[in-house]
Amino acid sequence: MGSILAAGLTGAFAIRLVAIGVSLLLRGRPALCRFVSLAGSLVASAMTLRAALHVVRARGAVEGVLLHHAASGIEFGYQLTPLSAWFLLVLGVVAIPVTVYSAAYFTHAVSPRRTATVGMAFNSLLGAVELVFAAADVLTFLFAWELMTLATAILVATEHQERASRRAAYLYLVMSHVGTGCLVAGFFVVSAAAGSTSFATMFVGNLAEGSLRHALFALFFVGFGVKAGIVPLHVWLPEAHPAAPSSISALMSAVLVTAGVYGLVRVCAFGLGTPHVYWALACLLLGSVSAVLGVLYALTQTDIKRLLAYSTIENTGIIVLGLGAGMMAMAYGRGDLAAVAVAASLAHVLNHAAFKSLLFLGAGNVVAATGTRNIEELGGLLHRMPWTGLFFLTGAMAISGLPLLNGFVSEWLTFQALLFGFASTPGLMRLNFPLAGAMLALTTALAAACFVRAFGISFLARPRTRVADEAHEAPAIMLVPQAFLAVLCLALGLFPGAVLGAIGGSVVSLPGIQLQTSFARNPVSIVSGIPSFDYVVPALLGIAFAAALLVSWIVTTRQRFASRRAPTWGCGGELTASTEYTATAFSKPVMMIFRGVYRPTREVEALAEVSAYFPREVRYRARIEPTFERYVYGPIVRGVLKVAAGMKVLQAGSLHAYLAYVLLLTVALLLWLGGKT
Amino acid sequence: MSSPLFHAIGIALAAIVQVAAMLAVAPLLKTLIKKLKARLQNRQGPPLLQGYYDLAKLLRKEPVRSETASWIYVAGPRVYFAAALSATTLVPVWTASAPLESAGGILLLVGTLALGRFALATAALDTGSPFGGMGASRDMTIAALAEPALMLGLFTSALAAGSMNLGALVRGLVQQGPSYHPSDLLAFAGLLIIVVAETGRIPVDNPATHLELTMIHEAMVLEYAGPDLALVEWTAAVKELLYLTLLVDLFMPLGIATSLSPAALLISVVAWAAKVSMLAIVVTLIESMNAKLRLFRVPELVSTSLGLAFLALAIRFL
Amino acid sequence: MTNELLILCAAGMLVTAYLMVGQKALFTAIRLYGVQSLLLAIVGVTIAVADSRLELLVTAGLTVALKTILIPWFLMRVIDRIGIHREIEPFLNVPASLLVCVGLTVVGYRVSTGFPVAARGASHHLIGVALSMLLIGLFLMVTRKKAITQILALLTVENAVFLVAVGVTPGMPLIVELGISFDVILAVLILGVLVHRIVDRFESMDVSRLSKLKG
Amino acid sequence: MDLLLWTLAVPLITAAIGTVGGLRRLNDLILVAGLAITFALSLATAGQFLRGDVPAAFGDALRVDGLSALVLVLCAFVGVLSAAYGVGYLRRNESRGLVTWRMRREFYGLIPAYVFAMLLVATSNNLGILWIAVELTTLASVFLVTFHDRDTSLEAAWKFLVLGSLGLGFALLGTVLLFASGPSQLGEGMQALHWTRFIQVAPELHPFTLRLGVVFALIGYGTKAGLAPMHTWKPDAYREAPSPAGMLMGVGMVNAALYCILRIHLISKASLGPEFSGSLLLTLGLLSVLIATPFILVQWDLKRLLAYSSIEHVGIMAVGVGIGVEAGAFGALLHMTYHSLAKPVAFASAGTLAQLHSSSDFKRIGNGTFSRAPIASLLLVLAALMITGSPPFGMFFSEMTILKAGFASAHAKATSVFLAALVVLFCGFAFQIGRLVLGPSRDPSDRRVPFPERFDVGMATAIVAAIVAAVSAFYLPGPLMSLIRSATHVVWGGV
Repeated sequence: MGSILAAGLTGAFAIRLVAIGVSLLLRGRPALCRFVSLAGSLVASAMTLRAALHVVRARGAVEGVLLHHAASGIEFGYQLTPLSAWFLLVLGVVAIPVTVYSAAYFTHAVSPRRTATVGMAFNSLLGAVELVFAAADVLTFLFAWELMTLATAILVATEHQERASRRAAYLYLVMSHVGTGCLVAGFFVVSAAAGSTSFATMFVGNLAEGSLRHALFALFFVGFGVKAGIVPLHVWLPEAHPAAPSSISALMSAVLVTAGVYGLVRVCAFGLGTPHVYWALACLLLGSVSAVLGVLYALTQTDIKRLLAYSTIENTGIIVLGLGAGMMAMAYGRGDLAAVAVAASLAHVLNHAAFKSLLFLGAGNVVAATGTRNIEELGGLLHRMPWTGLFFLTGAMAISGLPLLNGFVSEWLTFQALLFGFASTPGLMRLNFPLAGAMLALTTALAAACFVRAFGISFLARPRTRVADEAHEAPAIMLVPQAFLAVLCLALGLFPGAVLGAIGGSVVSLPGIQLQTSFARNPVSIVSGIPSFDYVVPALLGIAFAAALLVSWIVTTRQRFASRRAPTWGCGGELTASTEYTATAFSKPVMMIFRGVYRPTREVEALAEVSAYFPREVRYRARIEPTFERYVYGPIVRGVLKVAAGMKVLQAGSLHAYLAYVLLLTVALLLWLGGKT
Repeated sequence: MSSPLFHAIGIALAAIVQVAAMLAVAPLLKTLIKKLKARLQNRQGPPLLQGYYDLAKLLRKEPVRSETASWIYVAGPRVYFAAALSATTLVPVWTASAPLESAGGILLLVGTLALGRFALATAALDTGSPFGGMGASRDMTIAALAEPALMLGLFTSALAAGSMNLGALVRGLVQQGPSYHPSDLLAFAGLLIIVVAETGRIPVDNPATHLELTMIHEAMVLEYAGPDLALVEWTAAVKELLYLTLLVDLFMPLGIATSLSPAALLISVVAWAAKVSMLAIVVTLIESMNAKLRLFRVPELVSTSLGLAFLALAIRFL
Repeated sequence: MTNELLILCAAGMLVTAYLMVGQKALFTAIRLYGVQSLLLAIVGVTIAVADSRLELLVTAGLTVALKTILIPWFLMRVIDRIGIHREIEPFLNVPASLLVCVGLTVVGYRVSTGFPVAARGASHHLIGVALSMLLIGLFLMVTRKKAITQILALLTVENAVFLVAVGVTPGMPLIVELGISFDVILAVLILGVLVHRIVDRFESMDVSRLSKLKG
Repeated sequence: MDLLLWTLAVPLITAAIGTVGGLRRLNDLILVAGLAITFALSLATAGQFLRGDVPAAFGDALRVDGLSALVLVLCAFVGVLSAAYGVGYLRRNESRGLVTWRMRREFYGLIPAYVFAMLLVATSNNLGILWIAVELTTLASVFLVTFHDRDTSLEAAWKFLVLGSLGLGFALLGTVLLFASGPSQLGEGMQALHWTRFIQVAPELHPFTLRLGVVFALIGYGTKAGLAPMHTWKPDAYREAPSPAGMLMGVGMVNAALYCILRIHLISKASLGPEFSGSLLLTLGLLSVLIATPFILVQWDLKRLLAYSSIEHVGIMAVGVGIGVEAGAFGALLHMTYHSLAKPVAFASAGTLAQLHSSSDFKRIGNGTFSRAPIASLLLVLAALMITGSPPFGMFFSEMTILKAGFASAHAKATSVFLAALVVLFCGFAFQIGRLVLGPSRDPSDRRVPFPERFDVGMATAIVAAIVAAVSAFYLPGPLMSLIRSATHVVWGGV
């Protein structure tokens, strides 16, 4: 079986390569080229998914060699551990619908000239991420990691005429490259200590001591954190996501960010021996900060894709939060409790992938139909795009962590993890958990507010612009993938046991984890570590809910009249689209309450003819300060460039200076040599 | 006929009875508070059955809906209603076990209530009336601010009792007997503030007003009329009753029936009525002795309760 | 007797180098270079006679022919054609320059102490002188602005190298020496050509003006 | 006559014919054919070496071991490319009437002469011959720098020649001192300066003299290789020289100079152990990478950018050798190979862009060249990816090998500095190439209309080079790989 799977995996990569080649040859004929690359990608994803599924079920690793780079003697080895299989599974579940969606979406989102390029990058991105998850050794990993970065950069820069997307691509490249630098250093230091570059022998346990160990953790945390989008390493994310075509944004959120998380789990949490308490604290802290800041920023965005991007940061935060709880438990030698926490973050990885890609695809439909990403220009789309609306609503409810949908499950587990952390850790340290819990609660509630706003403003009430008024529903081929994802969100919410069972397998494969009781007695229920403490059966509530819904229907429909339609009451005045509540207004209270975070700057100008009390129009501009860009990255970049510019005096064109360098070097070396020895 | 089926039927019956009872009592509580308040202001106040009259009337009225609205507008109140009802089945009221406690505990309860809020807020945006938006925005904001404090407060009791499942929790508290631990008081105070906020009472919201600038919950449902409005009002009442019951369960569970004997049940019902009406009086007193806060002062209030909850946790477990 | 002569010549070469540093008139500088090369040749001859290595005579002859006659003559012609006769103010004034040169000499001698005391006790003096001359020549290139002076300085460096080659080693293979000499003369010719072009273009021989290419 | 001698003779003959001049097309043909034959012969020579016998001439004054064979083949390869590309380059200039009779003769004469000098360097086993050959490369390239006969090219040439001659003076002193470190052991006549002889008697050489010699030789040949701080002539020369010549300087000359440095390093290694010259190489290499970084970040000229990148790559190879582990040496030679395959693409594409816009100044070229010269821009992007060591291209592997070796070696700290520099370098390159290639095409109001991109010999050469480089990333021919191995054996295992 293993060999067949190996063939499957190798085949998948082969197919991608062929697809790339053929699509490049067919660049002259966009339609055909698009078809080839996407079909190839679809098949490849399916094959990888199958392999992953097998490993998850069989709970045994599959490994082999993809390719031997003769010139450098480097071997590309792969190893499907249960953990990597889980991430591959997530990847496959998202990649397949997104690919199908792209088949229709690219026709208008990507100009024919660029089809070949985008197709190539699309395949390389997916292939690279698959390889990242499957890599068995450092060099394979770094190869795939770099390739992944480049492919994404190309996709982000597709519309390189716009300054924004050029900037986004560059920012992304630079940040991820710095991250990669950290990874290279970390990996090679560890591999030097281990005397081998294969993960299997490198990450068995504690290979470093004292401050070096902390330094290694820091290196890896930064390296993977950049990709995962942990605050304050997140700045590239909200720039890059909107710049790319929507289906690509879906992949970036669901897959690229996940790659970072994979690294965090594989190396930071379980690769460097028993995690140190401070590491766990760092994860808890930065996790909750990312969650809260992410959702707060999301709440004020009017560009729907930026909004979704920020909410990705939020969800990464939640994932890292769970991981941090797990590491804390590990640090105190409670492998059983760590299991819950890690399972929580792994579950959230899947759930986030599902609903975030669903939402991005929905956003894609909207952008395709209206040509704008600004929700202030939308409205009333539900009448025009009923299906898109329904699916987007499903996604919105899922991401808000409402029961019966999948978001709730993983957040429930995360809460459990935090409570256990509180119960299991001694002393003051334990107080971090309830704080983190409070942050998580705040995050969830704010997320609900954020997505009420996102859905309500763009899909409900009257259209605010002509484009919104003339919007049309997307074609079936774009809707079907969303339908699939929406059903997936519901299924994962109603049958959490099934998923948690699978995760259990991946979790126990991690070093130091003991899983006492399985998470699930049956497909519909989840039990946290100690059954008596808490369990949940969403489906049961679902039944009650359905019954109650029936009651409400009965109560209200036994009536003598049919419902009458009337215009909305406008205090005697007449209501137009312009009097509707705007997104900006909706988030105003939050903006005011958290002004310490936003540091908003507002300007209001009233244009009046007669008197200031009867303004003809009032212009309102509000922008929030890009804190990190301004206070963290700006100075760094300016500093580097300043130094670089300063260095220019070395090459000021004076031959005499150049000769002086040689003189100085010579004298220096002669002095170094000294005289009699 | 197999025993699991019996079991299922038993659960269903229990749930139905409890839900029905809560539905029946909720309007009374609402009017009771109104009446008490009126008395404190030396007014006559409405008759005790006013709540029922209102509901009956509204239910019989012709449903008028906005032209711009979509199905969301219709679904909103119903989901709100259904969520609250299914939430009630998770809470023990007269017996020391909730009918549907096998479905989940505190987190599920909070989640379910959030589901209802989400639905109503979304629906409020559907008419295109600025009031709806304003109400939705404010309601979601306040809920978001209240959430952490609510969770922390609940965690304190849950960790004390060693279970997040309300049924098990109450049983635990009952057999532990009354613990006069100071943390209980703090947690209670914290949660009380949250309940006030969640049920839209002064000083956070004013259920009586219809002034544009002060409305929160009212603004959100301003467009609703007839049966739709009836559902909303009724649900609000049930939610209020639910929150008070929750406080009762967590902090004064004494007297709740641990067996199904008629005597125990009787005592438990009476005790519950007494405790709930006592809480109602407290709420009324708060409402009559305070003025409504400005929206941007609410965070201060809520953070106070957050602080209380955290303090409770700290002194309880350190 | 031989040693004294060698050391004397070497010292003489060093002195010429110093004088070059102190010198501003181009003609004199060129003559100094000629003298220096002559001294180098004498060193060669002395050694040739002392331990009867006749191929060194060839080298010496070559040196005289090229460096004391041909190259100076060529440079003179260049100057005449251009008609510039004085070095402009260097980057560092003469006293300071001389001070630096003393320092460089110290460095050179310090290094030379590391050498084995060979059969001829003079060798480490020769090395010391050679290294000092090399550094001084380089220093001259750094401070002087006229193209010609830079060429002279370069040639001084060359002389220093040859001093080592002749005085310290028992003679490099002849072909190599010929090749080297040939290359040197070629280099000087090309440098001369470039100087011409530069002067045609910039109406000046001031190298410090050649600073358009930055960054 | 011997195969090796033919390899050297053919370019010389080509040069002779070229200088005489004649019909334009005939000259083109002769140039390309001559260098193609040279490449073929170099391959044959390498093959001869791989079959086990050691090609040599003039009593081992010329001798081909693994290292020589590798450098020989690489230099000859670049020779062909630059000839073929150069023909196209010259034609483009002719079509604008920019080419004088003088230029053509210089071009047809000097390019093969330059190649000849490099091959001589690569094959010489005698330190004296080595020095002469290096001097020849300098003399051959001076007039290529002044090719366009601008003020700036004069300036560049002057700096190039003065620094170069100084460096050669140093190198000569170094050679003399090496010889002086053990005249009695080395003996008389030509053999005395044979590298092989040095290795044989290495243990008996006088350490201090040797040290001094090594220092001077490294400074001297380092000047030619462009190791910091002797690198200063490079940007000027690269900018002024015509792109085909730039190609030769930036790849062939770099390899040749590194060859000299390695030979010296090996002598010192055999006699004094690896630390002495190793640490020197490490320091200078690191310095070069660090110096190149800021100038790439804030560069204003495309060709200068390439110059700094070649400084960087020399630094990388020096570091690879300097860290003193076998893997490092291997990485360095692998890097040399991939660099020689990839850099020509960069020079060709950059040269084309510069030619189309009649300037290599970023401001003059402007943004969005993709819309104006898609092929050249694409090639430039590919080349940039290759020379920044991005996967899936070859230098990723070589750089990773070096880094891995470095972190495993005793110089982990130095390696981490090196790594940091590489990261910044990538960012700099990404920025410069990005701003050049991407973006909206220049506004029609701009009067300096660039020439249209046409498909010609030069373009074809560039494309072929790119394909070769790309394929080589995953498939190097077996013989070439065994050349790299035996070169590693030379650099690590001595003779």
